[in-house]
Amino acid sequence: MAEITYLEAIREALFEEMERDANVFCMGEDIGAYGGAFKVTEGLITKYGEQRVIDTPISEAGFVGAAAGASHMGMRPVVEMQFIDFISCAYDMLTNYIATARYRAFLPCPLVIRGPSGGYVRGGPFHSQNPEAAFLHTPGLKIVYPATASDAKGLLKAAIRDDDPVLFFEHKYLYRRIKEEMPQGDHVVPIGKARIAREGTDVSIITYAATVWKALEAAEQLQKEDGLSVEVLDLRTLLPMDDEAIVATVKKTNRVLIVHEDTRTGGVAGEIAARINEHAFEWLDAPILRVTAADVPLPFAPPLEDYVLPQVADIVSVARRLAAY
Amino acid sequence: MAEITYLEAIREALFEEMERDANVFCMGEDIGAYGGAFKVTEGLITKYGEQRVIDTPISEAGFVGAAAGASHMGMRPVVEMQFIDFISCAYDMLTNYIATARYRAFLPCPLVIRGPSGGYVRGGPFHSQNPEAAFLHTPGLKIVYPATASDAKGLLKAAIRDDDPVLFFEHKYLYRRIKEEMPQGDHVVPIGKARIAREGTDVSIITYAATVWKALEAAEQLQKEDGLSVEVLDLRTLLPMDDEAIVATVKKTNRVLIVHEDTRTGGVAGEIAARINEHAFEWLDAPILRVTAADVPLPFAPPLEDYVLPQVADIVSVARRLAAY
Amino acid sequence: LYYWMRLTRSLEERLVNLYRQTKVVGGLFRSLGQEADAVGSAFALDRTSGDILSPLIRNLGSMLVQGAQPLEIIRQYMAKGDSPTRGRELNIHFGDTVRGFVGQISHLGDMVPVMAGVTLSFKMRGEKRVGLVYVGDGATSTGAFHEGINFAAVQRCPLVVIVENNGYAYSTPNSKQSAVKEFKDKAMAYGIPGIRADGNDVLATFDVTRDAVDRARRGEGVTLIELMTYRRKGHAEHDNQSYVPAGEIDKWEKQNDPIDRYARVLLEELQVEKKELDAIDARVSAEIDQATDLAEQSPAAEPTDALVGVYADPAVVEPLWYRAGVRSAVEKNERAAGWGTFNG
Amino acid sequence: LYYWMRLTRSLEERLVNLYRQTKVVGGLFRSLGQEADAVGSAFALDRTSGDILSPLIRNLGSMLVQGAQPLEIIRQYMAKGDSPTRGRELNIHFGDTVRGFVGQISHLGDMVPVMAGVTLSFKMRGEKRVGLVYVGDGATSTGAFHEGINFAAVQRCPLVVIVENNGYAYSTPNSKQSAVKEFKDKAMAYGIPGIRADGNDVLATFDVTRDAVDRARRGEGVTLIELMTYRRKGHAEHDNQSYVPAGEIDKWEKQNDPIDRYARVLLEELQVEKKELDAIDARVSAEIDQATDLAEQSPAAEPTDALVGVYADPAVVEPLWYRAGVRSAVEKNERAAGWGTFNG
Ligand SMILES: Cc1ncc(C[n+]2csc(CCOP(=O)(O)OP(=O)(O)O)c2C)c(N)n1
Ligand SMILES: Cc1ncc(C[n+]2csc(CCOP(=O)(O)OP(=O)(O)O)c2C)c(N)n1
Ligand SMILES: [Mg+2]
Ligand SMILES: [Mg+2]
Repeated sequence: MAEITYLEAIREALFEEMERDANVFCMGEDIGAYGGAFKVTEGLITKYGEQRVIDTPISEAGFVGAAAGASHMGMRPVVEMQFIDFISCAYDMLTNYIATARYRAFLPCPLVIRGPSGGYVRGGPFHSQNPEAAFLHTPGLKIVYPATASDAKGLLKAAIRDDDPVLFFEHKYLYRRIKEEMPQGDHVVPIGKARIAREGTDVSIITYAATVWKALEAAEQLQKEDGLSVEVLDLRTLLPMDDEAIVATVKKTNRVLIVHEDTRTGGVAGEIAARINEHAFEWLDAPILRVTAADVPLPFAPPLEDYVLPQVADIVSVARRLAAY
Repeated sequence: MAEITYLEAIREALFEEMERDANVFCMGEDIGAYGGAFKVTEGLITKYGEQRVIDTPISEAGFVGAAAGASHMGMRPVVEMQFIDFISCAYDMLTNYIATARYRAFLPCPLVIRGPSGGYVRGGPFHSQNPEAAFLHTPGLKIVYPATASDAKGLLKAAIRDDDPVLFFEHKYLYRRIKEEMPQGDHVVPIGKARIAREGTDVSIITYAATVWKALEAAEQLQKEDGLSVEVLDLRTLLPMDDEAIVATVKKTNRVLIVHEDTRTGGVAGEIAARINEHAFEWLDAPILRVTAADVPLPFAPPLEDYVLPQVADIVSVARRLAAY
Repeated sequence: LYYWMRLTRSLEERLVNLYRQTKVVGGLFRSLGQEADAVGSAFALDRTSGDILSPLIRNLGSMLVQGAQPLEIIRQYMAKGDSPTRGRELNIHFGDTVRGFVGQISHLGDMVPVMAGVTLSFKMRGEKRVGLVYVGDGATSTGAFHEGINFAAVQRCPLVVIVENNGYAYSTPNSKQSAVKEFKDKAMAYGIPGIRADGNDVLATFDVTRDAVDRARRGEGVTLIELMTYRRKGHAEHDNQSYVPAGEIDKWEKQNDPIDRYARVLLEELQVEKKELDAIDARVSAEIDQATDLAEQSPAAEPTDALVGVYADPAVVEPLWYRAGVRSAVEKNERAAGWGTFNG
Repeated sequence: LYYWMRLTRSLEERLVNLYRQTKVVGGLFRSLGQEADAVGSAFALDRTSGDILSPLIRNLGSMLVQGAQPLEIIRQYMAKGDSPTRGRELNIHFGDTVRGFVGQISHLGDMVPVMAGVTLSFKMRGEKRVGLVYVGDGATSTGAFHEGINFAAVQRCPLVVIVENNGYAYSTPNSKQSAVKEFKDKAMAYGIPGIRADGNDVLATFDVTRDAVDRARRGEGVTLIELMTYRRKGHAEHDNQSYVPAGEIDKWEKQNDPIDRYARVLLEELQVEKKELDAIDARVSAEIDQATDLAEQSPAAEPTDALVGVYADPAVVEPLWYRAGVRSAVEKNERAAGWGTFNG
């Protein structure tokens, strides 16, 4: 089979799931005839028609709420945010209505919210956001943020089949930058399981999404220049978090660097650090360190964006310090 | 001077600030003639009139946005959420518009969003929330959550005078439960400074809001029953966080317990744990532990709510383990 | 209809008693004077077609019509372990899509998009079912109301939107809520019909709703109905209504009580005999007495049940590691914090 | 008026050139065919009274009228360090309350509540100033639009709301955005006047806006104006408009270009001489040439400036501890990710 991009992998998952289950349908702005701002849903409407590929008004709370209502009735809506930044408009609906529906009212809510996320693309403060931390403390939601094309496909299929509401963040920097051959057959990747992206013994880098690639690049450089063996753990799912995988890598290397693209304060790294403390403190030979974005709204101009976001050089330099600790 | 409650202290701050500065005005649902759901704004309209004490439609995004607009023009709006749970409806406005206004457009945004927060009052899932973690990762906002009546007054006055947007969370469990004499004169407590609520040498409890009182109760019990000397640090401001005070208590006791009422995963404790790791890892003689709510929407029935929220007994038992580590 | 209205009122009166005995946990919300709008509109749905409504806090009557039981209601208000939400949610915040009502959340307006989606699914599947969603005058100001009704209008969902205009949102009069004279005009913003009717006339309410329901069932889309009524009690029991002009409540009570009005119609126009109504009243009383007795015997909620059912998978959240067992720090019949009357 | 319209169009054309030379960072948004609605409406404000408007992405013309300089615009698009936002924000997302325009954010609808508040402050202080906020047909579907306009209507804020009906929201035609026939009817939901006018007729646009502005200044509250126009280019430069029916764009270009129309009025009705218009065109060209030259010489943004001004206090965010110095990983003139045409 030919290699396909991260974006094509997502599209493939949509086609396969719509084919498999007549209850699956898509909603979002400009996803029909236009195929979506990034063309992820291109071709869906031709195959499945306007009934199952719905162009919505500009009403994120409205159509996310509608997805919830439809999902109570047994449908499986897949909702696109044109940019994930606009998910903030549906914040109430997601955290109050959807996340609690099963718990407080025994209403099933199998839906997926997906959309282009993340920076490194000169999108400016409102087209580059990483919203995972805003939802991490909402029990009832699941959060997925894949880094590879096959994970994107397999996890989206899992998300659509999942009986709980899943936020599925797609990194737009990766959309067309990475390619991979898809596994044969019905490729489903389980939600809640991390993946070792690179094995190593000296330092662990725990990360997810685009910074997995930055970490891999740094690991390569550290191997070459310092002879350091760096393990890279790609979380893939942020909620629920794979404690087992985290603890395993900590016990193996005893040195942890957490990398994320989101701003530092209140980012996901904090939660990971707390869990490592609780579960594997005795195995730590050095402080858990973080490489993250600086605590500012993400600026637009290339020199500014590059300065604010984590870069390979940052990872290399902090990993070196950790190894030397 | 007579002792006044936490709620009265907040009211006093509003009166004093409206008196001091004609640009200060209040907005919110039912805050005028009715005096607000909890009567915090009682009497304000009689003194300052409908122009400066505005009853709004049920439109949290609308009037929070309006507060932003007015604040650009030099006003200093103080906005009440009837319950802080409804702040989620203004999430986009707060995180995207308000938090970034100064950075991206050099627009001053001196406003305060305040409202009754927190549980322990049989409020159920939508009248008990602790929203601090949802905003902690938004640079541009400040977050205050006082535990005492004098801090409530002094910090609210500071928040109103602050040139940045401040989220001011009031714990409704404390509204009428605690009393205190107010310091004389123009009592202003600086934003960004923690407070040692109790000195101690064996274990540090880092917390804020209602759980400060739970921690103090636990400390008392540990002193009596175990002879343990527990230090309680009341953060008061969550953003910016007082790293200095946190590091100081860690260096003093070498054992840290973080307590918060919010759900565990993605709560503020994670950020604190990460910072301690970065700044004071070598001083830790035991893992940083957390006592928090369980990861569920807060249920309503007393046995359920009590089971989910952190209780004194939890703090005592975890602190004991820490001390024995 | 008379039965449902009477049941609504008497059940709420019983709840007031229980509230005064501090057996109710949380606030108590009344629909006194609004029973006709709730009951009449819900009655216009077809319970054999699988129609679904989404009630608000003043729609106890609508839920009863759809099959909610007094026993369930009382258990909910008493936060019992065998209440429909097993103690997770308050008062009438519960639902059952089989009987045809959805559990609301507190955030006003949110149920409009949700019901847009419920009815979208009817349309997508070609089912001849209809949805009905209630909002208050106050809730029309929410963004969720706007986005939901607009979405439903564009999609021509089989949805009826009822704006219960009871004059107030908590203490806020309509004049501070909106500059419109009639809320029915809000329909104009969505290209759908807007109709106003007397919500204290149960038959008029039924008629106008039935027309809109039929229209929806025929695939002709959304209708907005404004029902004129009046909230004779405060927002909740603790609210003393000091903001209401003197005499206003009295006037509505004396001249425009929906049950009185319907009883008069029954007795004077439809030749129903007084004793038939008395018999209904007696039946209602007996049902409520029985429900109360049962509810009082219901067990409290089970603490560890708090960990069940946040997700389909995992079905149970792991307990916090430091929790040896189950603690019960609750005193029996502890009075919960009344909002605004909190005296902790 | 002719000058502003011409300036808008020519400036955008220059930006297209720069975009093709990959000197523009990010997307490029055009208002081709909509210059009259932007310019005519902004012109109705009083720049000596401190009136303020809030532009959207197609309101370059409105900003120019309020005093935004071509040099600022070009620097913004090139993400220069001396651009009005010093490289923090894209394209025309910048403001200056002194000259009278506010910096927008991307989230549609949000500027409506903000402008409600700006104008509320005018009212509270007894200032005779007026605010004007633009929304697209698409943005009327947002909750923020609804909440903001309703709030302003209740408060009788001196605000004019202009709905620029250009037929599309990105690829979405009006029929999928709303079931209304005319967006002006949305005014009915707020108890305010709603007026429709020809947005490609700059004088009609000016007149209708001026009336609404006067009304606002007299303290009579909010007016909603729907301006009929047409977006002849795609949502942004990358959009190939495949969703537009054949011939539609052509028809608008040939029969309803706002600049052509106004030029004809000037030449035929107002006896302006052709050479006067040519002189304006020449002046516009010269201004743009000069601005381009200057902008090209502007420095790139300074990396550490990213840490300045998130808060009033602290004024500078501390740098990340592991950042030894400033790094510049950017290649010169790197083409930013075009949305939808991203070829990394
Ligand atoms: C989004 C939101 N904001 C605020 C509240 C608090 N609140 C609860 S009921 C209420 C008044 C509701 O008035 P209305 O919609 O007219 O309904 P009524 O009580 O009159 O039936 C308010 C403000 C809420 N529940 N949701
Ligand atoms: C809340 C929100 N959702 C989605 C978007 C993405 N988006 C940007 S422009 C646009 C279309 C806007 O259409 P319209 O309001 O008609 O303005 P026009 O571009 O036609 O002038 C969309 C959907 C956004 N900016 N904000
Ligand atoms: Mg009402
Ligand atoms: Mg448009």
